[in-house]
Amino acid sequence: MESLLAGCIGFLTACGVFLLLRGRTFPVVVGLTMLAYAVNLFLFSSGRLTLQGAAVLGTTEHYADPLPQALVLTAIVIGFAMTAYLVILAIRARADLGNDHVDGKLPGNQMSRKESR
Amino acid sequence: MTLLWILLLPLLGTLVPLLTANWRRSACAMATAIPPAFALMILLYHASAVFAGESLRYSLAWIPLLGLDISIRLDGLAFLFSLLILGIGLLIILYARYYLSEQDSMPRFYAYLMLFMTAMMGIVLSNNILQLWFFWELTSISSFLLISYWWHKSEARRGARMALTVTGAGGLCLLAALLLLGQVTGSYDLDVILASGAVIQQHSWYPLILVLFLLGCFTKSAQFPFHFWLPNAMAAPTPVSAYLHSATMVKAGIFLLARFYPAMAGTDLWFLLVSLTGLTTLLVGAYLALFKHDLKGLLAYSTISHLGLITLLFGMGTDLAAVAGVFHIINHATFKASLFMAAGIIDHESGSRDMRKLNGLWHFMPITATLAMVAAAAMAGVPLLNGFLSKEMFFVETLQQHLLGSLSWIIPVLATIAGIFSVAYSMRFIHDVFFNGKPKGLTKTPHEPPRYMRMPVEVLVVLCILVGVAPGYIVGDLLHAASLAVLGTDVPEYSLAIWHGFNVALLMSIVALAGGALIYVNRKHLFDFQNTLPGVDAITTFEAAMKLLAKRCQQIYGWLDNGSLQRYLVFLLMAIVVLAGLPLLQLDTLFGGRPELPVDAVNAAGAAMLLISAFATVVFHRQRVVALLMISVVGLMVSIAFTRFSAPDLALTQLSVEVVTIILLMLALFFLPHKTPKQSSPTRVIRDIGLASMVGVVIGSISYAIMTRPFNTISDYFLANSKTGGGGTNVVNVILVDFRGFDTFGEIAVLGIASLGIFKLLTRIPVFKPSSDGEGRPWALERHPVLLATVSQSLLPLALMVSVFIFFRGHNLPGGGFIAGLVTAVALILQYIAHGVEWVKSRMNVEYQRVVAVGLMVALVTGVASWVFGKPFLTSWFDYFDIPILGKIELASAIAFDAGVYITVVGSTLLILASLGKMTTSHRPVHTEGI
Amino acid sequence: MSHLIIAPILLPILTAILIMLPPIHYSPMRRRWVSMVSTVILLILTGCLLWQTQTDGIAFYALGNWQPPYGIILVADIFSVSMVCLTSFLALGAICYGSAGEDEKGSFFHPLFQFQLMGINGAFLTGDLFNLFVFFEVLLIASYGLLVHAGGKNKTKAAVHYVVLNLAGSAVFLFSLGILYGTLGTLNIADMAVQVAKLPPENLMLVKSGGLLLLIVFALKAALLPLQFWLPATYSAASPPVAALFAVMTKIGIYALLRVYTTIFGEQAGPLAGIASDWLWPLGLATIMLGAIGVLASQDLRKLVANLVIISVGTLVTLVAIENSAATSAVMYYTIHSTLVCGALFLLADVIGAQRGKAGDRLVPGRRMAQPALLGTLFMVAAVTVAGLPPLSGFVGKLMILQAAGTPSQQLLLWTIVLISSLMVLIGLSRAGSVLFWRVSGNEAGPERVLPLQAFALTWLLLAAPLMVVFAGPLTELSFAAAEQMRDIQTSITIILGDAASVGEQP
Amino acid sequence: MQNWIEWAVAFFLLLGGSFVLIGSIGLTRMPDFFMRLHGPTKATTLGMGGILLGSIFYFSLQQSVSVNELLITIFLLITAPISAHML
Amino acid sequence: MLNQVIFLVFGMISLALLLNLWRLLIGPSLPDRILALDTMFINSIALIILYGLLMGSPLYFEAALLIAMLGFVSTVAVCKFLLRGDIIE
Amino acid sequence: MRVTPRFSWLPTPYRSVLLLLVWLLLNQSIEVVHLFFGTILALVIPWISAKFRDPQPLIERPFLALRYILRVFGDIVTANAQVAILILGPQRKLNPAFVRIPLDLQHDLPITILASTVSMTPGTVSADVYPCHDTEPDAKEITQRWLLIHVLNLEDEAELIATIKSRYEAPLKEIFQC
Ligand code: NA
Ligand code: NA
Repeated sequence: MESLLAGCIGFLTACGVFLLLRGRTFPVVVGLTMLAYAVNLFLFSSGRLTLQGAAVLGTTEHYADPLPQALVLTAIVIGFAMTAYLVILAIRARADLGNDHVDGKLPGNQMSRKESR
Repeated sequence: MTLLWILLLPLLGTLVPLLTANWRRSACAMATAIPPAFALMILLYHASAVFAGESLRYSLAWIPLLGLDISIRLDGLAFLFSLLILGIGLLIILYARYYLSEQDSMPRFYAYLMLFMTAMMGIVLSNNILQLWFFWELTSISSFLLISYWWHKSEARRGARMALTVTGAGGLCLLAALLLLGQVTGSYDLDVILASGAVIQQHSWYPLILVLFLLGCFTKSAQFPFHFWLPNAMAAPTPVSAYLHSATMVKAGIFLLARFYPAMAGTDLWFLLVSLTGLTTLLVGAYLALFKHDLKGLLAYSTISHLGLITLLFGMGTDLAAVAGVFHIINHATFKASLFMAAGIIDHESGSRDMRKLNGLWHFMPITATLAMVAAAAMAGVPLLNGFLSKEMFFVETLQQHLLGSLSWIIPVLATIAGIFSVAYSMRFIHDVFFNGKPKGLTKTPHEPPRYMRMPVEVLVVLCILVGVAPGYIVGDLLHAASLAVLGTDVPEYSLAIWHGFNVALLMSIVALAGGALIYVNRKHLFDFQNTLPGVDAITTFEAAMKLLAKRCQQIYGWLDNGSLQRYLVFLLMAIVVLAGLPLLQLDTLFGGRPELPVDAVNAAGAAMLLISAFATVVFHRQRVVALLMISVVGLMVSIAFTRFSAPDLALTQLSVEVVTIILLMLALFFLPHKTPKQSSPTRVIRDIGLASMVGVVIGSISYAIMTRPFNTISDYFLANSKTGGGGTNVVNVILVDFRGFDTFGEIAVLGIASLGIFKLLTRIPVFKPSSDGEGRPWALERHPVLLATVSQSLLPLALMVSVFIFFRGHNLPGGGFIAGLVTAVALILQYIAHGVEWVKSRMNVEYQRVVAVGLMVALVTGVASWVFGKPFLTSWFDYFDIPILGKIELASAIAFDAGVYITVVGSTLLILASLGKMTTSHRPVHTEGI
Repeated sequence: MSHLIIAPILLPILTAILIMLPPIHYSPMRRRWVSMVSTVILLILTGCLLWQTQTDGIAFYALGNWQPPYGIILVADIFSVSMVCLTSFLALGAICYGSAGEDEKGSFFHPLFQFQLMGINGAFLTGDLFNLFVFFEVLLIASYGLLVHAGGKNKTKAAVHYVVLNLAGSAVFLFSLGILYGTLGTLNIADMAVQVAKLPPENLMLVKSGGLLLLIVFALKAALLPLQFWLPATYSAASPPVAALFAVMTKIGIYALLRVYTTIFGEQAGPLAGIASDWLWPLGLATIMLGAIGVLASQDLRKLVANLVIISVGTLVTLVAIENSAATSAVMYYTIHSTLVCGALFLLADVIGAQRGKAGDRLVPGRRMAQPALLGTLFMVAAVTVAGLPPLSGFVGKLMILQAAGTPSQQLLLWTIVLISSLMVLIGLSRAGSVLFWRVSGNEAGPERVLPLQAFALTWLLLAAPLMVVFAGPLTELSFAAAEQMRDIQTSITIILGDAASVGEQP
Repeated sequence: MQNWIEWAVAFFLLLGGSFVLIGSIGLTRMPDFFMRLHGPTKATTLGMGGILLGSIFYFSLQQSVSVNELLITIFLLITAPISAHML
Repeated sequence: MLNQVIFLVFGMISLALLLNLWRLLIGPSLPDRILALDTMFINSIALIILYGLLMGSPLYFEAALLIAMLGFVSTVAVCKFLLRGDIIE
Repeated sequence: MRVTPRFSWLPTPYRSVLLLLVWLLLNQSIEVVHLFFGTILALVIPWISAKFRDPQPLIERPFLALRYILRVFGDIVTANAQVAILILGPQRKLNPAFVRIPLDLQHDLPITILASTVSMTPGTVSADVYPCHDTEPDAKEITQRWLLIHVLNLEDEAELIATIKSRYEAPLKEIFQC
């Protein structure tokens, strides 16, 4: 199971990184979201995997490590706040700069066919 | 203590002109003169002691840890230089009063001048080499200010910057040298360093130290090849030149040579570097001086050559040479200062410094002319004037050195040649200006200067004569004391007689005088020859060099930073691969021995779905809506994974955040293109895939390595104390609101801040409303479908009920304020979606940022409340109460804190989503604060 | 235990909340004054805290009364508290400047500013690695908000880069947290130091990769080559008071580097001791050179100042790489000095630009200034300070740096780079100054004047330059004390975790 | 008695599972969009109902009677048609 | 006996989910994909309930409840986007 | 029909009952404490969210409503069986079609319930209710509204319409007295 999860984490990271390296704001947002999933799973897995061990006292005899869960919870919330900000920033950039490229200007070869608004 | 005042008075003097700025000019000048005058008096008061060979000290701790103390040492050398600095300084103050015109700001000038004087005094008086460097750099700065005094003139600006750059560079070298000296001798105290010459010269760093040290001296003293800044510094007002370039600044380097003579001198390297540099400078300066048509230019080059002379003397390394050097310092200061001032007078009264225009001024300003001629004669080394004496000593020394072994005879010959040229340019200064026919094309008719403007010149010229006639009486003690200070040991026998009998040195002088006359008479041919040579203008070269430097820097910078985010990210990701990857190579096995859990079909299916949907997200990333659907599947699978691995709280949170995120992105997509154009080149795509997979591999392997390693953690403590100490059975929630409540506190702060920032972003945004979606279909007409409207209304109370339930059970079972808050927020957002802004606003008109503030306040107050019980911030409290009918009920402060979380989450989420939603309506967010 | 330690975190957030609520929310004047007064109080409180720390030594504040290593703690040692003091000192200047009218150019200036203060102070004070992450996020999200204050294309463009890079950085931070927790089983920095000391060999390399990932995070915050590219655009685009406050943000990265690599990976860490230095040393030197090149390449004053910030970062990182007390104390003094002067320069660039009409702060001939004497003097002071020339604070910093160098080879390299770079800075600044102040076209000056609050802010920040020289003696002693304290890991661990905990024994 | 409940649980679970599956098959198999709409909207409701009943019985046999799964059914009954309708 | 049944049903639901994912991937139209996603949400409720059964703990009930409540909202949001582009107006 | 509630403090009695039921379901117990809080919430929450509720006809015949619900449940089961067969069976025999049903109901709530019911029951999915308030500027004057439904396998249109109107619409009119 561990290998499976590790593989998923690695793959999610890779996908996230690939999208992160795209030129437009929206794919970057998606990429960061994907990366956030990977990060959360990674951080979660640092407490090792436990089946049937929810950290609620009295429900089982061996508990999962509750601390990483709490950390991931915080991370999820913060990640949401950050993503939200980035999304709105992307809108603002599109409105201010006339395109949704991360550098605010379309690369040379694209200048000719500037996207219509 | 009085010693300190010698330094402090000029410092205070910098304030005087500023304070007396709106007094009458003379009054201001007078007031400015007072502090240095007092300083001079104090100095003279110590004269007897100094002449007796004592060296007075005063020291005061400043930065002991750096070995930088305020430490003063007044010995013969310091006394001599202080005398020059203060004495000539006073004359300059008087002179400048008349030189400066009405529109020049005199207070500013005097302030700079006094600052410079302070710096010079600091150098010559300091007994701590770091302090010495402190004042050394201060001279560079203050001279920059003085040279650029007429900043509206471009040559003044350039000259100043050039001087600053050259001397600044030198200063840095000097700093290095001094610090190394400090490390070698273990002290920055001058006494120690001068005492440990042997140690220094034996040390392996000596050559490095010496070179750096000499770079410092030579740049300051305009020694070849660093001489070029001095002539360009002549753009300064003449008083400045008279002060800086005769007596003080340029002498600082010489002073350093003299000061460190015991510590540094005496080695072959020293001889070689110092004397040869001096010799070259002597010749070059003397030769070039002759061809300058600008009076000050001529004086500048003559200064260079005389500085070379002194350097050469110190380079020879014999005690007598050193004495001669000290003596020439005095003489050069006097006649050169007077010459500069004379030149200034001529410039001031005739409106020109060009010797081709200036002719026959004898008829217009006889007195000034006489004074100038005497001084010039002294410069030329005419007998009965001070210049003659030191030059004689110089010639004698050149005859006695054996630096170049069998070729040592070259030096006296070259010295004589230099003497010839110096006679020649001195003659030119006299003849070409005061005689040689009538003035040509002067703007105004020359006349004598005001009485007191000439006085400084008179004083100095008288000194030249007196020293020349009766050296022993006038400067004997001073010279002796100074030489003693330089040599450290006892001073050799030397006589200051005017007549040493007929000897080779005298012959050399005669040759020089005769030859000089000869050359000057036939200067025509020489000038022609000189004009054939390509002339290099230092200033344009310098400016060009600076421009080139800037250009190169811009090229390098532009090449490094192309302003592309992708490149920056690539650097970041490569860093991850390298820094996290390299250690893995040294890890012999990933598997850490902890047995793996079995894989069952269902998990495999889940993993498969996760991977497929993730991959699909990448594949479809250009069709943005589809990508969105795909990634929400990823999110769903992740939360299912959380459920699978016993993290119900995480699953709940992930799910609810998921929904909010989708709504957010859907809202956002309306303002963004729905499709991403194909952009990246195949090579770029391949590179990215490569990088991405490398990062993925590294992260994946690390996570596997960690998961399969046994470990022990602090979590057992939380499991043990959750119920007893935190009053809750859901350990995760207890950690969030109690054990690590402070994290949650920060977390909700982040959420709140984000919502504020988003509101800020949305205010004054230029918006636009696409009339159709990506495919170009016109939008459906129906705004709010009936069914949705009705159902959403009946759903709201249910949702509220559920969120209350989730909130309260959070402490003991999965749930809590955050999730409850999101449920409430989503239910309310559903109302916006189903009925529109108008409808909701008419029913619930709240400013959500207030809600955020209230939520944070609740959390904050809950935390601070524990202070009342003398407990730290966020210390929790809980207890169980028996209420008659209802039974046992738990009350916990954590619940209040969680309420803060709940309110903040609701407020922030609504502020974010609603503000964005309102963009297309008449209720757009605007910056309404400044009511 | 004294609640003074947490005051620098709670006071700003309280202020922010109050400013968002009626009745203060309604009038700009109220918002300003509340913000300024609160910052003054903050300065006083941090001053008291510094005094207390200096007299009583290291103290920690266990939040929720959960003792370390289980609960989150704030640690007050001389270094961290001095940084907090520095922050509030700088903040006061920036807020006063902002209150001269800049703050009304957008929503929520003061709340965001106070939140940012909360984040910065928290990051300096916390003794828990995950809590450090949280406070990083607090100060980052606040900085995102502040960066776009007063709007404009450049701000938006810079913000996109800044935000995306930092989000990636946060991801890296979480990765490394996961690794460190998964191997050390704790989050408390002191406890991590203990655990690292008794680490089983098979986990060494994992911990190393985790520790080095942290390096990326902090290097990004500190703007260390090759992760510094975001800085010039961001800082030069930001609204002046914001840029001034940002001057301290890079220093947080430096502080974190110092804290983590001297405590967790200090001498006790055995094979992992000083894992970062091999990277920090060359990168730091390279950063200095790059900054110097940038200074000469800059076309406008803001960019130039931004590059000065980069130079200071490089210098500090290089010092961090030299692991001795002299270097650490140099870090402290130089941080204070460079932060304040760079902050002042950002503000100065604004007023200069305002008075030069449409030439702005670009290095081209421009309109005559209305107050050349005032601005010229201020610029001169700032330039001399930042160039490291006597008689202002820069030269003390430079002396400390040059004296801190470790081995002769290090010394040679460091001295060469530092001296060359300072020559380049001297050239760049003299060029900039002479163009800005002396190459004037036309005679009539514009109507713009320096407002009283702006003048106060500028003098407030620049006053530090002479004062730091006059009181250089005590200040250097303070920083040496701070350095000693920070490097004496065993003592701080004993204070935090009790006598039982020790980093001595190996498994 | 025990046994009886177990059988019931098994029955309901299987019923629900198969209906869920059928619904999804319909979603995959049907030729045009509106026909695909039928599968999920109904099959899933009953399928879910089945599974939820199963779980109700199961937990009732575990501990005290557990009926809160009914809530989910309620929600689904309210919401499922809307999504169908909106499309 | 019960466990086998549970695993059998697990299989069925996983299969159903995979079928939904398939529809989600092939589309063709956007509404198809949305429908598929909505169905996935509902099916995953079943999955979670089954987990609850398997682990014999009611802790996962809320997760299911939440999906039932909120999954619908996200579907509505996407539909609204499809219909009007502007979700909140 | 009646729109205004009987008691102002209890705007929606049936909803409150439902909420109390939900609370008890959530807590899975009928202890006093839960009853107590449940009642409070069941009274407070409707009162809070009352603003978010457009005036709708109130249920006049609760028992009729109960019967209606049971009937629908029955139909759902049968409907699922049929649809399952249709899905699994060969597809070319199917005859999908859209059908417009003229509505006697005018109010949103009943119409919604009807539409949902239709979606739940044999082979039909409600697709649209029109004309809607937005397309008609003066929404109040809408006299005749139509329900557009999609039928998976249509045999006799008229019969289908008749069934729906008699089997579902009529009882609804009864329940809401409109
Ligand atoms: Na919470
Ligand atoms: Na909208």
